[in-house]
Amino acid sequence: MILVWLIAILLIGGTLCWLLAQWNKVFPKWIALCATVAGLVLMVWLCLQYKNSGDGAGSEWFINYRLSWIPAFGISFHLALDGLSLVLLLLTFFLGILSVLCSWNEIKEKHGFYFFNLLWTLAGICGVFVAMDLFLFYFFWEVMLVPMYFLISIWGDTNRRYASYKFFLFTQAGGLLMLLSILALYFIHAQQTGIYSFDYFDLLHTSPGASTAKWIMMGFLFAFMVKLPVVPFHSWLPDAHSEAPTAGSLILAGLLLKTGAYGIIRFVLTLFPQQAQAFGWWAMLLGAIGILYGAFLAFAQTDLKRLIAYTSVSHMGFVLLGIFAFNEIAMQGVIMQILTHGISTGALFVMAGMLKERLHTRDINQMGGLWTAMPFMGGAAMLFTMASLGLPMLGNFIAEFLILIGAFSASAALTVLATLGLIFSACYALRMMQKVFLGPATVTAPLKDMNVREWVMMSALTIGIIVLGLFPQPVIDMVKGVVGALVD
Amino acid sequence: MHQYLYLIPALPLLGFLILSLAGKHLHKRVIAWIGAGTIGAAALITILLGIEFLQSPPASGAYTQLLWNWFSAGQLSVAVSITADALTLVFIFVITFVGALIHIYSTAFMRRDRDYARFFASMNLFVCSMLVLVMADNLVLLYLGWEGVGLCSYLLIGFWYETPANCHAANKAFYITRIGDTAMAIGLFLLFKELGSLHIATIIEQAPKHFEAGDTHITLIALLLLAGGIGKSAQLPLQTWLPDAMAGPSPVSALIHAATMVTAGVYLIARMHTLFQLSPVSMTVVAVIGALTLFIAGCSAMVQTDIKRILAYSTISQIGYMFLALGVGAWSAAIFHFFTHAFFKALLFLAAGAVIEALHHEHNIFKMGGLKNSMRVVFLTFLAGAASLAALPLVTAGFFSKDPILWYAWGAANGNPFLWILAIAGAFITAFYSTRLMLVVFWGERKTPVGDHPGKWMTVPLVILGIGSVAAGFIEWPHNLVHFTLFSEQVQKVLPAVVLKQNLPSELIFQGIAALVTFAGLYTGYVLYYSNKGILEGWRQSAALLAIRNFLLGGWGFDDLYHALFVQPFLFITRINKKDVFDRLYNGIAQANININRLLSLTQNGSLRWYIAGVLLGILFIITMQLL
Amino acid sequence: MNLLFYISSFVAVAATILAITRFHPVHALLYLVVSFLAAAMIFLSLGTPFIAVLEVIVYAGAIIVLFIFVVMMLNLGKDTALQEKNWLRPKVWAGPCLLVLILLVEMIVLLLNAPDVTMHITVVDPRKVSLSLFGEYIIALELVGFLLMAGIVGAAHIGKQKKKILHRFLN
Amino acid sequence: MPSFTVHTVLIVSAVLFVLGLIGVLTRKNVIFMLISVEIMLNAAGLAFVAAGAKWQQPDGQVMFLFILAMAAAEVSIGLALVLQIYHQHKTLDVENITALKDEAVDEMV
Repeated sequence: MILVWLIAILLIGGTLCWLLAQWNKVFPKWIALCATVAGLVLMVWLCLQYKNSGDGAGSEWFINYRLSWIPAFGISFHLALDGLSLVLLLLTFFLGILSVLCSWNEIKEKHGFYFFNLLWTLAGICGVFVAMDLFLFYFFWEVMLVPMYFLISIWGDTNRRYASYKFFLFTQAGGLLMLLSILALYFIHAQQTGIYSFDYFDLLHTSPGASTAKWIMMGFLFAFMVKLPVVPFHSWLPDAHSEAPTAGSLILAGLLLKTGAYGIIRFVLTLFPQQAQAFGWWAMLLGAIGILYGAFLAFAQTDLKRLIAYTSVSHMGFVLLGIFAFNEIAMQGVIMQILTHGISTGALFVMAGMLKERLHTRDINQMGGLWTAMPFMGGAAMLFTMASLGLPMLGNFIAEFLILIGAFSASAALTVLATLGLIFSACYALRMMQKVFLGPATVTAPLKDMNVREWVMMSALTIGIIVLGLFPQPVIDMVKGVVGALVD
Repeated sequence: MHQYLYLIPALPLLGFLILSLAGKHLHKRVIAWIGAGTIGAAALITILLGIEFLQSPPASGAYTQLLWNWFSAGQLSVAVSITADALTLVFIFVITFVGALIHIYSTAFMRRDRDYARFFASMNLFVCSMLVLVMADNLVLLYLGWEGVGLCSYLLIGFWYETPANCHAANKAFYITRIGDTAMAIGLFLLFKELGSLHIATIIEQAPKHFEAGDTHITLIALLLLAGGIGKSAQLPLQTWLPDAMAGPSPVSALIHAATMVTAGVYLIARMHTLFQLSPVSMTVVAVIGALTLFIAGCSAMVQTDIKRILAYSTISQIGYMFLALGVGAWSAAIFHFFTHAFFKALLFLAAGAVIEALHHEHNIFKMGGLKNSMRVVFLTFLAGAASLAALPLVTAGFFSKDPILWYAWGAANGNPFLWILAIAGAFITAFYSTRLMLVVFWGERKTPVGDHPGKWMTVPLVILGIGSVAAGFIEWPHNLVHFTLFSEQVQKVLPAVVLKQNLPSELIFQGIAALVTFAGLYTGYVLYYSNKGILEGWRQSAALLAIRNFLLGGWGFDDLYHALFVQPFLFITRINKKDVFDRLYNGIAQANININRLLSLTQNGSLRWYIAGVLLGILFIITMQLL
Repeated sequence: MNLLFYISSFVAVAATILAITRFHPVHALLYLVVSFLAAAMIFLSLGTPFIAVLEVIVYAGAIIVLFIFVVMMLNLGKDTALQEKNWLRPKVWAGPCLLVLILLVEMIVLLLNAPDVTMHITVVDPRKVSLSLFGEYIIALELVGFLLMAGIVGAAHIGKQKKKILHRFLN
Repeated sequence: MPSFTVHTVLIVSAVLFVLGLIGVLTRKNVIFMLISVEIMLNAAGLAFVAAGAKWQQPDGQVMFLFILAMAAAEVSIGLALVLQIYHQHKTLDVENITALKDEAVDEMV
């Protein structure tokens, strides 16, 4: 029941934001903040419970809640939680609070509808992470898509219409293929057992013929690879990320991309283990290409948010590489990468948002020497730039190191290729740092360093990334059961 | 004392945290005390620890402290655990002791800088990372320190970030070392795949059982680790970043780019000596790289005019000697050279910094001159450093450390006359450019008026280092002269002793040759730059010699080569693909849809007759299909 | 009955051809009346007197009268005839005619493919029709009621004289 | 004179239908087009009645009734439209009434 409440808090909070905005423009952001904070508190409480309940060693489901929804079609309202979902939900609410905070002053119009969309997107993401009925999963998949579309197309930057269309079309194309696959699986399952059910645990034991299974898996995989995104399906991401408002970029980079990774881990690997294994080498190749290609493109960009967006492409390449390496180390690295990328790239986007608020531009050629005026922001930027290029002590290093060392035993050549990405990541990260914060000061307008709200956000992110870098073991333990079950 | 081992890296870290978080609000004096004090305290602990180590060595040969379990997944289990054996202690001592002196020097040197706190924060972070690097008991933690020192090097080279050239130098240093680091990372992956552990002691123990000597895998691993070392230690072919790195403040050059960080490669190879010993090929590669580097960098040092660039090339060259020693299996000789080099090269950089500051940031040695009397302390200490660099026999530390390397380059089992010839040529060159530097800067007439003289906070560290440059050699004598080998006795608890060839000529002959060559170098320098300057004028007329000079001045053209070979293609690819070809693909699909729409909307022309005709055609089509 | 059918079929086709080829609207309408009356005869020959009566009353009566009203209201006379005369040249009608002829041929071929049956004419009286209409087709009948209602309302609304107001999309 | 067959009746209705179609396709004046549409509807009704007669069932006639109602509705609406068209465009020439023409979409990319 608690999972229902988690989602309901966000949905109700969002609706309230919309309704109460007519009374007072300040209401929505406070409601949104309260809703996300309440969610985080619930999540932390759940985490503690989970820890006490026997360290999550087994692959048991911690919470399993099931309610009949449309019994005629075998659709149930089935939510379940294990270590993996728990970790991701924690990230969701953490970044959720930050996304509310970073839109505090940025949004100038339609406050109510904005926070409605923000909270509903978050609700959709939460739903995706806990839904155990494929129909419900698809439902939440769409719930997170549509409000996001509005966030980009209403509050975005100048080229927002194009970006939002592109985002919608890409994701929707993937989503529809996934729907087809879900239906195919549903009918094959019904044919084999006579029971019509969308339930994950029922469908888990479906065994379509080898070639059919391959095609069904491709449908799922395509949807998730578009979302992740994997080169060559990444083209929506830079546009969406750079045009979205700050909170939109934060949620896109920090959470929406992770649903793709989650989908692959949760559905593709478990529903089609053999097929996924057969596809493994190619997926790893795509991952390695993504790492390099994203880095190359990031280096060339002059738009700060676009640059950061391409680094996401690069980092998500590691995720794909790790998932399809099929071993425990790499898989742990993937989950770590999901968390740390959410934090580090989220922080960079927040930073880009702060700079945009002050300078009214995203063009890095118009920046330079900002360290002098804003040493704290410069320091934070340096930290997250270093996180992004995988400096040890920070969480991203643990993730990338685990992924690479795990992937190495699966395919040495591809891993070497991917490791070259470390060099190119240094190239783009340092170029960004240099263009924005170093060099001669070009901006003459007086700039204020971070204010209290921004300081709180950045220090939360900083502490997060450092703690993950130095004490990653709790997270690793939390998902150990899930990962162990996957790899077997 | 050993239960406080963790304090050695923790104190600098504490300093870093205080300075980076609260540095803006602290008085400069407080900053100086925190910055230098933490390092000084660490040095003190190190010295006490060293005494304890000498008096009552631990049973296992090392102090180990487990701080916490970092992460463990699958087979891979990594702990944040620090250890200190003899080898590590040598490094810790240099890092903290020389580091503390440099910090003390910096408190005065940087006194006018706006970003005083940032400087000390970065320096403290560097010391902490470097200590983690040498104290790590597993390769992942070592890698953490390895990257950490890279970061600090980047931050400090680009300390005066408002000048684009400095940032460029900082980026260059980071990129190039990153290439080495990446190779090293791959080496770690391979090592883990083969041995299933990254714990150094386990590797050392398991490797001989797991690999046969000369195995391809072990060679690959050794070469990949070597690549990491090459990048960090600025050896051929990744040496080009170090001369540019002189853009940083002089104390930075002294600490990072002379005494400590650049010798991390030496440490890595010495630490993983078992792996290298198993692979003769990689040993040879190490030796050849060292020999070539020492020669090439030495040649470049001869013609530089920027005082710090001379020292930079000299550093590359001296590290080349260490690599050469490692490559021929003279492990303790390499470490000993590191030890003495840290003193005299740090001294030279600090003294150069004092000179530069006194002469209003003048770097060109030919605009200096005549400082012998006006800057007495600096002159004397610089002389001690330069003499040590030139390896003046018997009175300088440089001689005691360099001489065995020359000897082993021929005499060790892996040694070889060609290596020896390069090394001896290097010795000649070293003596030559040391003389040139001394004569041009301190003798002759005064060209630039002396500004402010260094204060006592700057001169005291210089004097201490000067004493070190002379006296540090006395703890290890060549066996054939005096039997006092304190240093190698200790280090050989960790590192194997050198294996000599059979039927060698007497070591004394080699020492004699080395001493002669050194004096020859000194004399040549004296003739060319002091007694008979006309010869040099004559040479300047020759176009061919000028071309050679410019070639050497540019560091043998490596920069241009890399620029054309790697940088330009990379920039070209990124520039042409800025708009992302895949984007074009998808936009093409969108455009095709628009075109189809345009085509189809032609049929929707508003004419009712057309619509009916369309219906008719449709009917015809359907019925025709029915008929066929 | 056979003869009646053939003759009335001939008349219907001929009158229709004439109706569609006239230039003057009133002429065309008059031929159309003939065509409808001939069709009524065909219905009679098929044994459906009720339909024949309806054909005469509704088609030949009401609908044609509506047409004539409109022609009169708009005063469509010589001008329209001239316009049509200038328009209807072989270049204009040859193409459509060809297409339509192909359609005709295909339809006939399709018809002839099916086995032929001689018509046995028995009169299906209106009673049976109405029983069916108010029995199984009751819903369709209701819908037709809606349709007529909509037609009346729509015609009344559209036919109203009003100022030239375009829909907002057409502006 | 031979008894007429189902084919004969259907061919007659096909011919009538086709003639109506020719009228719709070739004429320029809306009134003529409406007349032609009536011919086509009538022809369709004939086919229904013929089919009903063949099976001696009332359904064909029921259908004819529906067609009749539809034709009546269509004519009333159609003529009302003709009036409006005439008032607004001052012509009944279909070639001049092209408000449904599609405008090109604006560039998106």
